[in-house]
Amino acid sequence: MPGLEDLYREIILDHYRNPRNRGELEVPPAHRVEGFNPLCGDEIVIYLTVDGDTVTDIKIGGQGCSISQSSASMMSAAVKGKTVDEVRELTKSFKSMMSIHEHSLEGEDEPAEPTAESVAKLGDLEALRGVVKFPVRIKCATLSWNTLAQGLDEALAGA
Amino acid sequence: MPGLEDLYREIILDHYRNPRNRGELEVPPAHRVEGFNPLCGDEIVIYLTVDGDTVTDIKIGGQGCSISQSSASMMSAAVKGKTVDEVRELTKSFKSMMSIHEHSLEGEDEPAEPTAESVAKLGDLEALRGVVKFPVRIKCATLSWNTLAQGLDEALAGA
Amino acid sequence: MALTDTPHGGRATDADPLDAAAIAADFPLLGTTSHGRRLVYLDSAATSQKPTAVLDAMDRYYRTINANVHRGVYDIAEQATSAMEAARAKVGRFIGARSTSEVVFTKNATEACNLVVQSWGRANLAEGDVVVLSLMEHHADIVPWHILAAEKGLELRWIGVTDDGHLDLSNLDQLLDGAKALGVTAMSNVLGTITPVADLCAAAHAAGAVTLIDACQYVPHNVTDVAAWDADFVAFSGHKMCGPTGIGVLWGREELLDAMPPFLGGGEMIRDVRTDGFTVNDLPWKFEAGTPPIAEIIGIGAAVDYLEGLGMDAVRAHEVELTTYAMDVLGQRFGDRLTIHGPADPAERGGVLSLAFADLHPHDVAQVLDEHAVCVRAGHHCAKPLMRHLGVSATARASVYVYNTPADIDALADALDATAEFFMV
Amino acid sequence: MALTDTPHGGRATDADPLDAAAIAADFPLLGTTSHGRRLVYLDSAATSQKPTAVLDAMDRYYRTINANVHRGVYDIAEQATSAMEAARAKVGRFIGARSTSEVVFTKNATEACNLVVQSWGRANLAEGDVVVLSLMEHHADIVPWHILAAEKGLELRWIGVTDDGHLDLSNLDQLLDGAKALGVTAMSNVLGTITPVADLCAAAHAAGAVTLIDACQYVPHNVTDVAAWDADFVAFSGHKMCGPTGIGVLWGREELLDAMPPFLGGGEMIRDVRTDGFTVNDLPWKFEAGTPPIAEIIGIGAAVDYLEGLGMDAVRAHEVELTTYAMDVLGQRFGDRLTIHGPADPAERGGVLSLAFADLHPHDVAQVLDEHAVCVRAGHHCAKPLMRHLGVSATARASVYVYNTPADIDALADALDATAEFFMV
Ligand SMILES: Cc1ncc(COP(=O)(O)O)c(C=O)c1O
Ligand SMILES: Cc1ncc(COP(=O)(O)O)c(C=O)c1O
Repeated sequence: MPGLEDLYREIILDHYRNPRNRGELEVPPAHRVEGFNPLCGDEIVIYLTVDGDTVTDIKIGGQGCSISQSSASMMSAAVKGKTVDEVRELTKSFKSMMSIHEHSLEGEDEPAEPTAESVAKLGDLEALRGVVKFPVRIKCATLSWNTLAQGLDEALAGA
Repeated sequence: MPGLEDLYREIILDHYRNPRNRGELEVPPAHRVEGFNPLCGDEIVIYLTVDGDTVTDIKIGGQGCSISQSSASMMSAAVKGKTVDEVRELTKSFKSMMSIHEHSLEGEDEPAEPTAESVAKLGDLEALRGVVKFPVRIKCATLSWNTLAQGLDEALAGA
Repeated sequence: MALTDTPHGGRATDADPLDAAAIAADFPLLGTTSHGRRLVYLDSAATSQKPTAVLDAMDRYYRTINANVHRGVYDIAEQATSAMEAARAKVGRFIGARSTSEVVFTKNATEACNLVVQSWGRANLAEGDVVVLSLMEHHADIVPWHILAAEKGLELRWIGVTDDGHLDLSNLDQLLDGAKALGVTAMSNVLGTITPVADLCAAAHAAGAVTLIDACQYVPHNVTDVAAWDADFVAFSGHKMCGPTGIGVLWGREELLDAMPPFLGGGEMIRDVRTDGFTVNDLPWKFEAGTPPIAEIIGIGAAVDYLEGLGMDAVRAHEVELTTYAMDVLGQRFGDRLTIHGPADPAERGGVLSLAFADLHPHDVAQVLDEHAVCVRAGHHCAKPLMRHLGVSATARASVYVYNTPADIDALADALDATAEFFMV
Repeated sequence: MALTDTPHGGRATDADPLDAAAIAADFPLLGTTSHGRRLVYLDSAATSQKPTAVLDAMDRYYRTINANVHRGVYDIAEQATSAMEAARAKVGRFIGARSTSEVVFTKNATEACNLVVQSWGRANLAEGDVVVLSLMEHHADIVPWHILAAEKGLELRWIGVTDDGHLDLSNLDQLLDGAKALGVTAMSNVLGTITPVADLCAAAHAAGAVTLIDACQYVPHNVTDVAAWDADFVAFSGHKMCGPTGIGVLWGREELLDAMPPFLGGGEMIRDVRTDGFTVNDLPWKFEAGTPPIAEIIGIGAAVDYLEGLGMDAVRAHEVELTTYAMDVLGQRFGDRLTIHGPADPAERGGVLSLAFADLHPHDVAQVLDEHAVCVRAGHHCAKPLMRHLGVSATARASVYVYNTPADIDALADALDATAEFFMV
């Protein structure tokens, strides 16, 4: 039986208590996107500046539990300065770590274990691996990533 | 456990094989009314002539099981020539014999046993008493009576 | 027909891969008596009996993990949620769905049909638009369209039925010309007719019409593949496939479901609610308002497990065998006095036998059959347009499933003999 | 408060007429463990646990009289039909209905609300018409109105909430002025607030508005009398009152139900169907399309029997006692670190305690509580407008029922202590 320590790693609580990149950006030039966890009420607001093919700035608002907040904080630190392609790659690695299979009934046995290489790229985010053992909390951890993906699509479409 | 003989009395099968007052009446002066048993598909058509306060003629059409057909046949014989008030009284006695409580939750213990007097008035119809032990068939037995009641209301309202 | 390995061993044969007598032991009700005789259940087209495995799965939910789903972080709520979503995946795989997003749980097949008509139909149909239905349809695939037709001014066109009990497709192109939707059954609950669903879907799509397939009688008895059909919407019920009451399924093509407005509003189906409006949740929850029938979803999942254990190919082979036997026996014993509506070839139909016996009313026949502990259904079977087409107000319908044996058919024949004797016909 | 005779004897007291510890033995799940400890279930506002009597009643149906209703003349079909209709009468009497015609079974309370909005609302409301709701409403009594409002162009007005957790009725007459409908909860699932339903109905009727009462949280915990309320529609669910999932109830005033167009179309709800239209069946079946949730209806009937065995006055008295105890204990042990939303007086509320603890997020609180086998729900409780009003995104909600004891409250308090320790707050 997984214990609370698997979920609430020290680094997670640190990001929760001291969130990185908290705040707002001026819109425009930044793009603003909102996300909701329909189950628990968590809300996130992401401000995103995409310059050329690079995420040059990001700020996070909204409220939520320690998992959603720390995940957003770690995400903001991880993607800032990265290219859009790198961010998308990272998103994929993160979701794969979260065992997200996108409801498919065909390829259920496909999504392979994340490679050592992709895990390495996750850095601090790897601390969230324990969330997988608490299925209800997976949505907390992925809220910011899904919202980011939507924001990127919108920002690029608007550009 | 009630047996088939309680349901299919000789007199019932007789009315089924030799239905009384089968046919149609010219509309107008007669009034035509249709009834359906939504469960089993039985259909009845009643043609009704009401002259002053008397049911002077009645004819029966439609198709149905032995219970619904014999009940309609007996009913036609019982009400022909009776006043509207007498027909309504008879309808009440018959339904009371069928334990119809009109869905009321308040007076559930009220509908007293039908009196000897009211049963006496039922005559042949008394043969249908056995139907009560076959709850699903009660609707077969009462279809013609409910349709008659509706027809009387319509005929009188139209007059 | 392929031989499958049945867990029941014993009396399966080349022609009939199921050992129905052994299977019957899995169904508690089939061990009971009625009027002092062994109960013979021949009304599975109305609702099937339930195996112990299904009842136990629901009981286990209530006794060990009963909690509301999608909401609690505590252990039993998490277990209830994953049990429910695992059942969704099972049901999806059972019918060839590509994704659980396409599997919407409703309270019965009727609600599933109404969902399509009210959500897709109200959003996509306008005055004068044509919807094609068949005369074989169950009321569940007629009345919702009537309601919308009255609201919108739609035109309903009807595919007829041939004398040998098939859909009359001779004028299909004409009927579909300009049509926006086709609602058609995959198997008639009165005639047993199995319809050419893939062809119908192809013709409908060629005409630009969306298809709603009523698979209530098909899914419990056949291998179903919604992708091979190329259908748009498919509706069926749990209670006819060894599952509990209170659960139905709407499978829908994801692009269509995605574009549709919500049906019922409330909890579960929302992403956000404000005083001035709301946004909808992802599929499939967008169409599942309120606390879902959790135990029932787990129950239909267990029913799928049970049926897959038997093998749907084997289920079909068994029913063809038994239907052949029944048509032979009844034909031999009653000759002209008995008519079986629908296709004469068991390969073209399911095990639903709508009988006309002598001049007796089906209600009276069923009553005497009951006295002999043989359960058949008498009535219009919620298919009144078909009844009118057949020129009858009702039929006495005997229908078989995995647990029925030739002995059950013999009991039916004996009871019909007794019926003839009782009414002296 | 009247002392009732409980069949459980033992530790009932003057103040608390129920012996909850003995009652808990009727509920199989409450004898289980979680994370190695006795499971403490404090989420009955989401769904209640089910007593053996209810599970057995459903099992008995499936094992001995499983058959489709209203259609078969054979014995078990007849028994199934009368068991189902007897349950309808029980439920009707339980809430003070005058007639079974007024008791419509739905799949849950949410469907009941949608039925009213889609059938009564669509037929009776037009552009610019006003519907009054309260900020305390559950999404089930909001989203259906949003859907119709968007379709028709209705105006929604909102009854506010006071700082002490009551409805703000100071401007009620203004809000109701010209209103056609009032949708309001009888008891908040977040604040526990019991609202003055009879007064609200009187005010609504004086203004010419029809009332829909969401009694989901009220019926399971109080003596309900729809006639004394003088309500027009009342909705509630089986699964919150010791009954199964998959069953809800809409009670409606007969004249209104009679005049309303049908909601879902299909079998059961029709009198006749032709290719060119249909006519509807009598109440209540007019609103029950398709095979009903038969086992679930029998289950809610058994739940009513169970609750009446305890006595609803006693149930209420027990919950007031336990709520008082909980508010005292939590107040003493956590002081300012803990806020309980809603009315401070247990007499004005039900046993629903929405907690804000230190600065911790409710999700995190509930996670640690789970580790201590204490089941509470964290989230917006399908009441997002109320959450926004309270200025929070979620609460941790502990809710009690007939089987909860002071020991359960102590376990909650201990687990909260452990939570504070874990997060070092
Ligand atoms: C106050 C209130 N109204 C409505 C509902 C909806 O009930 P259901 O989900 O059973 O439809 C609930 C419970 O979820 C509730 O607490
Ligand atoms: C062909 C067909 N369609 C639809 C239905 C409706 O199913 P349900 O009553 O479970 O909604 C039935 C069964 O009653 C059926 O046989």
